[in-house]
Amino acid sequence: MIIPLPHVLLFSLALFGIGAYGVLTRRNIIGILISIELMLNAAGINLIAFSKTTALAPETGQIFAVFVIAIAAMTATVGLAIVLALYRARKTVFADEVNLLKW
Amino acid sequence: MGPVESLRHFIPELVLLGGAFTAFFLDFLLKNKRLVGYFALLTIVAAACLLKAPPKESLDLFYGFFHLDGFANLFRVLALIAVAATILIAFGFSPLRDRYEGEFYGLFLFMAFALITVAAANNLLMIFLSVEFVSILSYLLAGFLKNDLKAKESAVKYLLFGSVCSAVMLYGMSLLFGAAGSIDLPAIARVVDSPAMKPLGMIGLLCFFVGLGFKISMAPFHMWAPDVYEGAPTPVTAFLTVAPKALGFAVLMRVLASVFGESYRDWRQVLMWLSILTMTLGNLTAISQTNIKRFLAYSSIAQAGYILMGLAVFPSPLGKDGVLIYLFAYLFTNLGAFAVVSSVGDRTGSDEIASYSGLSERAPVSAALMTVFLLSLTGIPPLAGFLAKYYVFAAAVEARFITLVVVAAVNSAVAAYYYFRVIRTMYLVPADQPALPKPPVSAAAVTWLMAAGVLGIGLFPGFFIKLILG
Amino acid sequence: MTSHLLSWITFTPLLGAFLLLCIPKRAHNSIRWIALATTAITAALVGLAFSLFRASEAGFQLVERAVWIPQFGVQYLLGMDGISFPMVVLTALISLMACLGSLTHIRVKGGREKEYYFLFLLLETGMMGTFLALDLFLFYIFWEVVLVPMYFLIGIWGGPRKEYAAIKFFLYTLAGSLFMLIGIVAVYFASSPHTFDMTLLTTMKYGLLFQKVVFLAFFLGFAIKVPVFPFHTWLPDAHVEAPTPISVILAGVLLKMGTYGFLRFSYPLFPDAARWFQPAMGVLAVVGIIYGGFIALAQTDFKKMVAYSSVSHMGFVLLGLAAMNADGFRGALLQMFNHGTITGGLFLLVGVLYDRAHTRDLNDFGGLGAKMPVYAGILTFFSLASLGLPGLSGFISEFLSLLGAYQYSKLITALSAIGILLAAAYLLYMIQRVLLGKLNPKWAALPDMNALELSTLVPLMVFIVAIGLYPKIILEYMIPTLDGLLGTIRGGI
Amino acid sequence: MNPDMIYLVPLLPFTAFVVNILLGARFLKHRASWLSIATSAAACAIALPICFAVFKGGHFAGEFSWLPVGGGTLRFGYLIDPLSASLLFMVTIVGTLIQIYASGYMAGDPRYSRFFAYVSLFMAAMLTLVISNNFILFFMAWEIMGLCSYLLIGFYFERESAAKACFKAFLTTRVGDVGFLIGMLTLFTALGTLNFSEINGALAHGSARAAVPASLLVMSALFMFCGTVGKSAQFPLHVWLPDAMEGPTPVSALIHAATMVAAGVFLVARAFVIFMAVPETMPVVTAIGCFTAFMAAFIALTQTDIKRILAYSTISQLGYMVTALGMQGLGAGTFHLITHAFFKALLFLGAGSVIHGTHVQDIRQMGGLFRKMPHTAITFIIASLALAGIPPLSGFWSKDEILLTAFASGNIVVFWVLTLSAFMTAFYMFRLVFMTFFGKARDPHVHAHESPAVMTLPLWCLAIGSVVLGFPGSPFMHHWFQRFLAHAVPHPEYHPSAFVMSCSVIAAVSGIALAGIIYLKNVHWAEAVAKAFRPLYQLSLNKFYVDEIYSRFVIRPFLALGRVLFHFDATVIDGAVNGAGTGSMWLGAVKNWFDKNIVDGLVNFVGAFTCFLNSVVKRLQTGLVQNYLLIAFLGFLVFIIRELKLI
Repeated sequence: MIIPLPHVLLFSLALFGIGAYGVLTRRNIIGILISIELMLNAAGINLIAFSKTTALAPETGQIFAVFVIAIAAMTATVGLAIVLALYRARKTVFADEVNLLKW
Repeated sequence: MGPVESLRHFIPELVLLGGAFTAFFLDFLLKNKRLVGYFALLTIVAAACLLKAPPKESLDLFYGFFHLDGFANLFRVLALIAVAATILIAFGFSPLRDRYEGEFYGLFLFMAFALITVAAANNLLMIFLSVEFVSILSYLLAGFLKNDLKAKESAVKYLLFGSVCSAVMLYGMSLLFGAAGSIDLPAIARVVDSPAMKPLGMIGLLCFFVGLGFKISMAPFHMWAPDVYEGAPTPVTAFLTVAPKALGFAVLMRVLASVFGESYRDWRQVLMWLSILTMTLGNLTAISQTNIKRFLAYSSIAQAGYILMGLAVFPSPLGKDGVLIYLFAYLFTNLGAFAVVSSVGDRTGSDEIASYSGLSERAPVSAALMTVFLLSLTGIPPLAGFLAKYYVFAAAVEARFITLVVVAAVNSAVAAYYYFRVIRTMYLVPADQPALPKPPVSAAAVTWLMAAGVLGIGLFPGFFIKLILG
Repeated sequence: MTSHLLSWITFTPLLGAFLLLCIPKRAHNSIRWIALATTAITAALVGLAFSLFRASEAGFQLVERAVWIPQFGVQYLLGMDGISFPMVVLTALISLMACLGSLTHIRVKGGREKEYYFLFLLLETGMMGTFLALDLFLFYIFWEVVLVPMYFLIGIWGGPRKEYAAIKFFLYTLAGSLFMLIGIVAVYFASSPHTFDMTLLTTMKYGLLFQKVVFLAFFLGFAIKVPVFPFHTWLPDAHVEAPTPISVILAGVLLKMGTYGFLRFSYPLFPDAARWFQPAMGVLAVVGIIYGGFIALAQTDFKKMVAYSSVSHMGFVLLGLAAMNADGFRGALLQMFNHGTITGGLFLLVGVLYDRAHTRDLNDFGGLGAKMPVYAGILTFFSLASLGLPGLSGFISEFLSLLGAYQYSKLITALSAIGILLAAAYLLYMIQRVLLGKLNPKWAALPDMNALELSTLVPLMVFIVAIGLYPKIILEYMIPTLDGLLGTIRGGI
Repeated sequence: MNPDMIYLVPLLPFTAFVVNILLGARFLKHRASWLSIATSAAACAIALPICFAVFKGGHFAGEFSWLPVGGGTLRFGYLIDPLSASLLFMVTIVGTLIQIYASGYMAGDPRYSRFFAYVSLFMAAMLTLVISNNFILFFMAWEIMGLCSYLLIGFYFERESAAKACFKAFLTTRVGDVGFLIGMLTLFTALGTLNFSEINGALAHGSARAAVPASLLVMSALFMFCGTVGKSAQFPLHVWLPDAMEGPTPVSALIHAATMVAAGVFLVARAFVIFMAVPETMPVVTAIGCFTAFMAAFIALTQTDIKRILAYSTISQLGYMVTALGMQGLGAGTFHLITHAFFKALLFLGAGSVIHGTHVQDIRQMGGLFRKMPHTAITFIIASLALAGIPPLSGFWSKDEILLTAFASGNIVVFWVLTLSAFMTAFYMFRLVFMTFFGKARDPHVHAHESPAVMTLPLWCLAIGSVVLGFPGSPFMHHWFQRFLAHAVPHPEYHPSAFVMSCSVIAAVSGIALAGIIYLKNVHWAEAVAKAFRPLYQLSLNKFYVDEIYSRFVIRPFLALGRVLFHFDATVIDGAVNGAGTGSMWLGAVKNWFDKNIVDGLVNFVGAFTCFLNSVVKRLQTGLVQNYLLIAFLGFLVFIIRELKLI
C-alpha cells in the first residue's frame, strides 16, 4: 500500500509542530534537545517521502536523510556534552534558570 | 568533474583537514601546547599559499557538489584570514592557558576546513552539511572555557537556538527538494518560478531563509547573538562575529543569485524592512550596553543590517559588490576591535566599558588602534568602514531605496553616538588606574595587521576593490 | 614642488603630524617647535601659491589630477580658484595663529601636548583638503576627516562640559554630512557618464525635482556646519567648551566649510533648486541674524556671546548667498574671510582674559581698560570690526551682502539691518562690562598682554584694516570666479 | 596749487592718530598734543587756500577706484564745492583752536596722548566726511566719527556714568545709521550710483528724474534722514547728546557742538537734491526739526548742569538748522551751521574754562565769577549774545535767515514756534550767564581762577569768529553766502523782512530781560511759574520722559526678548535636538523594558494558550532561550503569512 504523499507531509508537519511546541515549552534542556530531534526527523521523513515521489534521482533524498540522521546524532552528542558541562557548573538543566546573560 | 580530478582543486581543504588531525595528534605529544597553535597557524598559511588564483570559468567539483569560482575563492580567503587572526588573538588570551589549549587550535583548523567548504557548497546537502559543521564547532568553541559560567550558558543558548534554526532550515530544504525533485540550486531555481510548485517552494525557501538569518544574526533571528557573544571566550567571539556571518551571507548570496529570477523583486521589500529592523534594533539596544563584548555584539547586529542593504537591492551588481566589500572591511575592523578587547580584557581582567577609562594614557597604542577600529565601524573616512558603507549606500541610492538610505543614515548617526561612548571613555575620562603592561607580541601583531587592513582598504580602495572584486 | 603645490599644502601638516609621533612625549619643546614650524611652512606654501595664482582667471588653477579609485571614477583632484583661494589663505593664517595661541594655552591646560599637536595638524590637513578638493568623494573624505580631531580637541582639552559639547558637535555634523553623502551619491548616479568630478558635473543638467531633493540633502550637511538657524545649537556649546585655539579654528575656518559648500557645490550643481529655495535661504539668513543677535545680547558668558555673534554674522554670509547676484556673492565670500579673522581674533581675546582671570563672566569684570590698556585697545578694535565699523573689513562684506540682498528683497534687507544694530548693542555692552566702569579690585593684579599673545592678533588686525580700507586687494581674487559662477547659475535658468 | 593735496587734509591727522596711539603713551607723553595740533594746523593751512579758491568760484574733484560693485566699481575721491568748502573752512579752524585749548585743558591727564590720538582720528574722519564725493565714503567717515565720539565720551570710563553714556551714544546714533545705510542701499538701487555729482546729474533735470521711481526716492530720503536724526540728535533720538557731556569738555565743544552733530545737517544738505526731487518728504524734516528746537529749548529752561544746558541748546539749534533745510532753506540752514559752530564751540570752551577753574558743573554752585575769570566771562557773554540772536552778532543773522525762510515760505506755525524757542533760548542762556558770572558766589568751597593763556587765546579767536562770521550772510554783504551756496543746489531765496527781524530781536531782548529780572534781581517768579504750571515744569525737568519711555518700552523689552530667545534656544531648539538623542535612548530603554516585560508576558500568554490547547494543566515556565525562539518563530510566521498572502 502506498501512502499518499499529502498524508506523509501532514504527518511530518505534525511531527515538526510537536517538535517546535516542545522546543518552546519544555523546561528541561534535554527535553528541548529531544524536541529538536523531532524536528530534524520531520525533515528526514519529508526527504524520504519526496525521494519516493517527486525526486528525479531517488537516491539523493535517501542519502540526504542518512546525513540528517548523522547530523542529528552529532547535535545530540554535542548538545548533551554541553548540557553536562552546564550541569557541572550550574547544577541545573532547566532552560529558564539559565539566564545569567541577558538584556 | 569526478572525484579524482577534483582533488587537484581541493588541496587547501585537504591540507586543513590533515592539519586538523595532526594537530590533535600533536596535542597528545607536546607539553607546550603553544606549539600546536604555531602548527595550526602554519597549516593555515600553507593552505592560503596553496589557494590558486580563481579559475576563469567556474569549476564543478565532485559532480557538482562544490562549485569553485572567484566568489568561493574570495570567501576561502576571508575564512582563512579570520581563522588565522583568531588564533593569533587566542595566543594572547590567558584563560585558554590550560591543557585543552591544543584542542582549541585543532578545532579551529576543523573550523577553517568547514568554512572554506561552505563558500563552495553548491547544493542543499552540501550547504546543510557545511553550515551544520560550522555551527556545531561554534557551539563547542563558545563553551570552551571550563570554569566559566557565562561561557557554558552561552554555549547552551547557542546550541539550542542554532539547532532549532538548523532544523527549520532542514525542513525547508526537504520541502524544496520535494518541490524541485533535486537538491541542485539551478533546478530549484526553475521550480520557484513555476506557478504549480510555488507555495511549497516558497515555504521551503522561507524556512531556508530562517537558518541563514540565524547565521547572519538578522532580526528577528538575532536574539541569541548578544548572549553568545558576551559569554564566549573573546577570541571565539571575535571569530563568531565575523566568519560564520560572512559565510551566511555567502550562502545567502549564492542562493539568491542562483535561485531567484524575476520573483526576486517581491523579496526586495522584505529584505529592505529586515535590513531596517536589524540595524535599528541593533543600534538602539547597543546604546545602553556596559559590557564591551555585548556592546560589540549589538553593533555587529547593526552592521548586519547595513550589509543587508546590499542584498535588498540584489540584482544590482553594486549591491553584490557592496556586500563583499562590506564583509572584508568588517572582517578587518571587527577582528581588530576584538583583538584589542581581548588583549585589554586580558590585562585588566574585565570586559566592562568602564575598565577602559583613561586607556589613552594607560595603553596609548591599544587605545589609538581601538579608536581606529571604532571609527571604521562608525564609517568615518578614510577607513575601511567608510568605503563599505559608501558602497551599500550607493547601491541603495542607485536602486532608489530612499527610505532605506535615510533610515540607514539616521542609524549611522545613532551608531556614532555609542561608538564614541567608548572613545570617550578611553580618551576623555581620566585614568584612575595604573598603566597596563605591554601586550604580547602576537596580540600586538594581529591588532596592527588588522589596523593595516582597515587603513589600507580606506586609503587605497582602488587596489583592494580590484583585489576583492577582480 | 610647484607642480604638486596643492598636495604639499594639504599634506605638509600631516607629515608634521607623523613626525610628531616619532618624538618622545616629554620633549615638549621640540613638539611645540615642530608643530609651529609645520604650520608656518604650510603658510609659506600658501604664500607661494599666492604668487603663482593668477587673479584674473576664473577657472581652476594649480590643478592636480590622478586616478584614485578607478572602480567608480574617484579622482585625486585638487584645484584652487577664486572661491577656495581666500579660504585656503584664511585656513593657513588662522591655523598659524591658533598654533601660536596654543603654545601657552595648552601648557596651561595640563599637557598631552603631543596628542594635541598631532590632532591639530591632522585637523589642518582636513581643512585644507576640504577647501581644495574638486572631487565630491574626496571632498567628503576631507570633510569627515575634520570631524574626528575636532571631537578630541574639544573633548580632551575643553571646558567643564567638554564631553557633551564634543559629542554634540560630532553627532550633529555627522548626521548632516551623512545626508550630504546620500546627495553626493545621488549626483554621481544622476550624472552621465557617472563622475564625481566637479569640473564635469557643473556642465550637466538635472531635473528640478531631483535638484530640489539633492539640494536639500546637501543643505542639511552644509547648514549644520554654518550653522543656519535652527541647526545652530551645537555651536554655542562647542565654542564655549573648546580650548581657545580650537574655538578660533571652529569659528575661523570650520563654519566657513558650510558656506563654502554652498558656493562650491550647491549653487553650481543645482542652480534651479537654488533659485527655488532662494526665499527660504533669505528668511533663514534673516532669522539667524536677528535671532543670534538677540541671544548674544542676553549672554553673561563672554565666549558664549561671541559664539552667538557668529550665528548672527554667518547669517550675513547666508544673506549674500540668498541674494544670488554679484554683490551678494562677493559680500558672502568676503564676509566668510572677514568673519574668520575677526571672530577668530575675538576668541583669542576671550582666551587671553580667561587665561588670566579663569572666568568668563562678563558681569564679574569691569574697568579693565585702565589695567590692561593694550588689551582694551585690541578688544575694542576687534569688537568694532565685528560690529561693522567702516574702515574695517567687516563693514565691506556686510555692506556688499546687504547691497546684494537689497536687490533681491527690501524687507529681508531692512530686517537684517537690525542685526547690525544688535551687533553694536551686544558688543558694546560687552565692552562696557569688561573694560569700562570701576575696576573690580579682584583683577587689580592682571598683567597686560604679552608679546606672544600680541603676535597672534596683530597679523589678523593687519588683514582687517587692509581689507577694510582697500577691499580690492582681496576682492580682485574673488571676482572672476564669482562672476563665472553667477554665469553658470544664470545659464541654468 | 595741486587740488590733490586735499588728500593730505584727512591723512595728516590720521598719521597723528597712528603715531599717538602706538607711540604716544610710551614716548610722546605730553608732547602728543603738539603732533595733533601741528597736523591739524597743517591740514588747515592746506585746506584754507582751497576753500578760498572755491569761494572765488572754483570747484575741485578727483577720485580713484575703490570697491568693485555689481558690474561697475565704487570710486572714492573728493569733491570741493561751495558746501564742502564752507564746512572745511569751519572744521579746520574750529578743530585746530579746540585742540590748542585742549592741550591746556587736558594737561596732566594720565591718558593725555590717547586723548589726542582720538581727537586726531576724529579730525581725520570729519575732514574725510566733508571732502568726500560719495555716500559710502561719507558713511565710513560718519561711522568713524561715531566711534571717536564713543571713545571720547567714555574717556573717563572709570566713571559708571561715562561708561553708560558712551554706550548709549553709540547705540542711539547707530539706530539712525542703520536707517542711513538702508537709505543708501535704496538710493543705489534706484540710481546705480552713490556719487554726489552723479546723483545731482541724475536728479537735477526733470526728464532724468522722471525715470527714477519716486517711491524709492521717498524711501531713500526718509531713511537717510534717520541718519540725521541720530547724528544731529533730533527727536526722538536726541537722548544721547545730553549724556554725552560725560566726555571731556573740549570734546563736547568739538564733537558734540561744532562738528560731528552738525554732520547730520550736512547730510541733509548733501542729499538736498534728493529731498528736492521728492518734496513731499520735506514736511517730515520740518516737523521733526521744529519740534526738536522747541522741545530742547523748553527742557533747557530747567536744567542746572552747565554743560547739559549747552547740550540742550545744541539740540535746539540743530533743530533750527533741520527746520530750515526742511523748508528748502539750504542757505539758511548751512549758514546757521557755520555760525553756530563758532559760538557754540566758544560756549563749551568757556564752560570748560569755568569747570577747569571751579571744578563744579552745577550752576547753582557758581556765581560772581566775572571778576575772577574775566576773559572767560567776556567771551562767554559774547557767545551767549550771539546765540540769543542779538544783532549784529553772527547768530542773529543766521537765525534771522531761518525765521525768514519759515515766514516767507508760509510756514506760519513754524515761524511762531521758532520765535518762541528763540525767546526761550535767550532766557535760558542768560539764566546761565547771570547765575554763573554775576551775583554772589553761592558755594564757599569753590575757589575759582582764570585759565591759562593756552585756553583763553582760542576763546578770543572763536569770539572774533562769533562776531564777524554773520556778515557774509547779512544784507551788508548782499547775502553773499546764500548765493554762494545756491550755485551748488538751486533753492528759493527770500528778501529780508523787517517784521521778522523785529520779532527776532524782541524775542531775544525780552528773554534776556526776563532772565535778568529773575536771576539778577532775585525775583521769585520762576518758582511761582513752576508751581503754577507744575506738569509743564515736571515735563521740562524730566526731559519729556523720553529716557524713561525708552527704558520701559525699548531697552528692557529688547533685553527681555534676548533672554527669552536664549531660553527658547536652550530649551526648545536645543531640546529638540537633545530630544532626538534622548528619544533614541528612551526607545532603547523602551525596548529593554519591552524585552523585560512584554516579551515575557507574551510568552506567558502564548504558553498558557498552548497549554489550554493541549489540555495540559501545568504552569508554563519558560527560559530565555525559548523566549528568543518564540520570537523567531513569530517572525517566521509573519513571513509565511506575508509571502503566501494569507492575509
